[in-house]
Amino acid sequence: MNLAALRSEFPLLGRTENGKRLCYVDSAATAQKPQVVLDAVRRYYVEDNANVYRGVYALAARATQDYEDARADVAALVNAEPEEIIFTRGTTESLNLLARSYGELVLGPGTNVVTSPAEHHSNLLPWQQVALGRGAELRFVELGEDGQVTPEAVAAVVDQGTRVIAVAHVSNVLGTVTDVARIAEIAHAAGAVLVVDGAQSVPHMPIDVKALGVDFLAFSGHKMCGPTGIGALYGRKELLGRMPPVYFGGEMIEEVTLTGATFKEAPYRFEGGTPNVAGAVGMGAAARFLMSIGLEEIHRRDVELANMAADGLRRIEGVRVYGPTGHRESGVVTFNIDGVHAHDVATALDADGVCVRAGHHCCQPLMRRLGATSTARASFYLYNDADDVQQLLAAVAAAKEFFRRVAG
Amino acid sequence: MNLAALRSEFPLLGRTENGKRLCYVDSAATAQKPQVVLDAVRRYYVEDNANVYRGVYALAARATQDYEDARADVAALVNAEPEEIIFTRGTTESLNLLARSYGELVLGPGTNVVTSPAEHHSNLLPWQQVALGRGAELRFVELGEDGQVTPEAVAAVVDQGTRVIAVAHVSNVLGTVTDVARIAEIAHAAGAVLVVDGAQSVPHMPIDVKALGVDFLAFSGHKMCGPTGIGALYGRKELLGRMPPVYFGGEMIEEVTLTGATFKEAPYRFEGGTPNVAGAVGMGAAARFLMSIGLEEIHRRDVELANMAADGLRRIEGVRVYGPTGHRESGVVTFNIDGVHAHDVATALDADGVCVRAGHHCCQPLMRRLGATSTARASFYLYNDADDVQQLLAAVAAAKEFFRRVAG
Amino acid sequence: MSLDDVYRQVVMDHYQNPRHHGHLAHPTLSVGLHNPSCGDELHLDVLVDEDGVVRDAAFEGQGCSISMAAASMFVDRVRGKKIAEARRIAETFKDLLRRREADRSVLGDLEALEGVSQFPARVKCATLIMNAFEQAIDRIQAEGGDPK
Amino acid sequence: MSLDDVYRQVVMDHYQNPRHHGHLAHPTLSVGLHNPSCGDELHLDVLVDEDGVVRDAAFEGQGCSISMAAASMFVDRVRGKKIAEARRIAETFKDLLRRREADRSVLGDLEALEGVSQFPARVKCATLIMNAFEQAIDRIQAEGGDPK
Ligand SMILES: Cc1ncc(COP(=O)(O)O)c(C=O)c1O
Ligand SMILES: Cc1ncc(COP(=O)(O)O)c(C=O)c1O
Repeated sequence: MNLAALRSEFPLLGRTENGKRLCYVDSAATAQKPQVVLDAVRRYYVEDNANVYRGVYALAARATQDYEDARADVAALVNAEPEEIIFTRGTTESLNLLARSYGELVLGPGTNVVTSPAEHHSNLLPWQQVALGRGAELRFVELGEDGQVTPEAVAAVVDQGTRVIAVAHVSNVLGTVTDVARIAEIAHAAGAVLVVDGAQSVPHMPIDVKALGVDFLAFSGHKMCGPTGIGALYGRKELLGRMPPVYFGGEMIEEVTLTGATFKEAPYRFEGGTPNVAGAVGMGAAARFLMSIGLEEIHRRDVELANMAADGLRRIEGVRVYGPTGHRESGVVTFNIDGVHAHDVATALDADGVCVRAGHHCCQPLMRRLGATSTARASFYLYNDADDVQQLLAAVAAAKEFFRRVAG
Repeated sequence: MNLAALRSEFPLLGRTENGKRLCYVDSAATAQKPQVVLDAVRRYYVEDNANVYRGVYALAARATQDYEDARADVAALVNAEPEEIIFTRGTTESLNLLARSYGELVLGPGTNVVTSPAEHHSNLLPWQQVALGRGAELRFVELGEDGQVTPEAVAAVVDQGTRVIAVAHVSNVLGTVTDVARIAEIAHAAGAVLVVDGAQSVPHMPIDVKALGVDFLAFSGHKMCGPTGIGALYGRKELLGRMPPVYFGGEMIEEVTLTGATFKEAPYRFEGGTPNVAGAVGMGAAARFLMSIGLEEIHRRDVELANMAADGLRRIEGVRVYGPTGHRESGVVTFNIDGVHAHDVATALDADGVCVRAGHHCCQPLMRRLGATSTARASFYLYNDADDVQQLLAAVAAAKEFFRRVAG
Repeated sequence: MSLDDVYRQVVMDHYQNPRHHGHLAHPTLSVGLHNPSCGDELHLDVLVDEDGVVRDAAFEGQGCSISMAAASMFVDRVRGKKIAEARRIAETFKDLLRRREADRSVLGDLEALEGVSQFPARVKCATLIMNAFEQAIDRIQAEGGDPK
Repeated sequence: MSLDDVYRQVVMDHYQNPRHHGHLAHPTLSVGLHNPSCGDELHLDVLVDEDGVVRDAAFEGQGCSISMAAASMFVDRVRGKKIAEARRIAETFKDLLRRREADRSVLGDLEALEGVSQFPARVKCATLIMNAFEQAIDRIQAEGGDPK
């Protein structure tokens, strides 16, 4: 599919904002949705909607089949088995579920969880809180030159007490890519498991959980062109099989008495209550959509645009670009204009139709390290093109001039 | 709106199944969706989709406004304040969140939670597990004649150690309606709070949390014509303000350091991670839709059809109807055909286009009391009509004849 | 989709007069399985000898006509068969219900349940006994060393 | 929607030369507020006398031009005013930004921020100082008995 045709699959991208062409470069926050995803959700409601598992009638059987087909599609995206995929609301819930369930199993005094100061709050707080609760230690990896998490730095803090290593695959602030395959080896050599926050990687690059050797992988539907309110936790089968449920009621049970209960096997025991069936159907459709374009191709495009943008931004005097100084490996570019608060930058860009995020990006500890309370971030995805980069660069240059003038 | 026009708002209801008119009488499991809800969700994705709270640009401001408008619409449905509504995945998550958070605050040795043996697993297991975990007692109310939970029976087991009373407003098996206003008085007199499982009441009757005096109310979007994957927990403001978050990451924080964190106020502190924005928008649209028809009117129709169905079923020899022997107050009718397993009944009905649920309805303890491992359940909603009742009755009569014949 | 295709006379006969209903005095292994979506229960005893032959089997439970009839038919069919053969019967039956190609000749009475494939939600009723059996055999082979 | 409407000269002047920046020696109360969506911080000291007059106020913080300018303007405006009057100024300003009817005459320099209403996501930046002030006054009135 050529790029123009691809863009036309996304109804929102055709809009204008403030009379300007919409330049949506905030896909790291959430991605726009292609027609096939919207249609899959609608088709589900109009043809098959019923409660899953519970019904004996044909409609309910179709709904159940749709839900399980979606699980298989999401599994295929990361080369997992369908029964290794738990549907959740998103990355944050996946990581909370995991920290609570697996944390309960393995954490206690004398043990530790290794993570990094560059993590999104969603991969920091669940571990911080479970470690606090269970008297385990939370250890931090020293960040490398460009802010990346290196296998060497991980190895330096891992010891025999380490039970969990939890790191992001791609940083949502710096855009750095972590070598999770080598960190998996370090984890396994220490008898620990590797938890990967895949919120920014699964939508953007080919992932093979088996080849990488990751034990758990969390990701969100809404960042991969799927609906809001749906996400997944991949867990290696043997591990899921040992984990207690954290969430009770509905179809996750086997037998219930007034005083106790037994639970279904994974992944069902983790999916209490009526699931987000339409959301799962949409996420499955998004997975197929991404695979049909090819994750290699998507990654190639992200990287090309991000490097173009970073180079262009660096050429604007008074603009500071964060993250890798050399070649970028992901679609995320974070920057600031000297002397102008990122919020003011984002407002100026908004007036030009350019959507960037400004703030701490849910990474307050990392921001403190960067010495910034706030940064602006552009992030690219498969539907972005060179025009988006040009529009961004022109808007940043104009914003710089504007604030220079009014600060006169 | 007349009934034919109303039915035509629901695209799925126009379908045929196995060449038969679709008779969908399983709305207690999940409701069908009107066009206005599907359109609201689509409009959100096509016009306003962005991550909420986080963005400075206009698109993100609209997404945030849509989300907060939805909260206000859902609040209006039960006469709550917007900030008293926490968005969750559904009733099950609402009750789990509550049991964990509020349970942590008030439960311990010497305290007890009062509930009933007629509860859905989603209102039993969270309390059972938190009570087990915190060394509190789980107490059960003695069910009345028709299986109902009476204020007198509640008062008989409540004492000064009671911290929480948790009951369903409408039973999903028996269709009985609980007098929650009087139980709220009993709760408050004992210094306890009343938690109401409103999964089967909020979609079907006028609810005013202030007039009823309930402290917490849990309900699901998908059972009130809204999308899957969204629901709500209402909590009285003072109570929510005291509750700790149970779920960490994303926009629920105020300040995060490597070793600790502070959290936003309610309801935001309970909504970690990117929320189900499109789901909330759909649930808000569903709330407006129900209010535009009138909850009184919806309740009246449910009750009329359920009584018609119950009377008709009782007239079929060999059919047993459970629940109230007199006038029914809700749209739920549970039954069995003598000597035929409920699953076989549901399959026979399915062949005639009739969708009923068969099983334990997530109420194993109650089923044990009824002396049945499985029952069939028909449940009515605003889009059902007298034809649905007739189709159901004819199919049940035919099923009875069929199994009598093949059992030779 | 027709009810008569599912509730054949032989099915109802097995339901009403289950073969090998009850318990074995000295089973090699017992398994209890739930069909959580309906609350049905199934208990299976199997006796396997050193040559890997299913010497005897018996079941008990509560459930719909399809699950009980399938249990009766399956237990009847695999008694006296080698484990490998019994497994093949289970697999063949599952294939049949999922509308895949299947060698009906090994199925005996079980073939009468083919109509269940028209009712996808009921397939798990019909295959509950096979799941119990496969679990039992897996555990016997894992624990006792492979008795073939 | 125009940037010039927001970033007026007087706004940039308050941003670059904030009035009453710093701390009071003996505040009646201090509050710290976060704007969690951007990580901005604001610290406000207020000194209220027995007659319910805001004798003095000072702020400090890190944030965007809008939040800092609004803080400077607001603190400047309410110094010497009765609490009730100060509250009215805060409410009037919020109404203005939400495009409700508002009596501009009480606002002074704050009126220059009207253009922020075109950028709904920025309204919370402009009103952060009012929220801090209202919190401080609520707590002073709750704790110390109503000083009017
Ligand atoms: C009374 C009752 N409580 C709780 C639930 C659980 O609702 P959900 O599955 O939407 O979480 C249901 C519905 O299944 C119900 O009927
Ligand atoms: C690296 C990273 N982890 C976790 C998350 C949280 O994802 P969600 O908000 O979908 O739960 C995000 C996105 O905000 C992210 O970028």
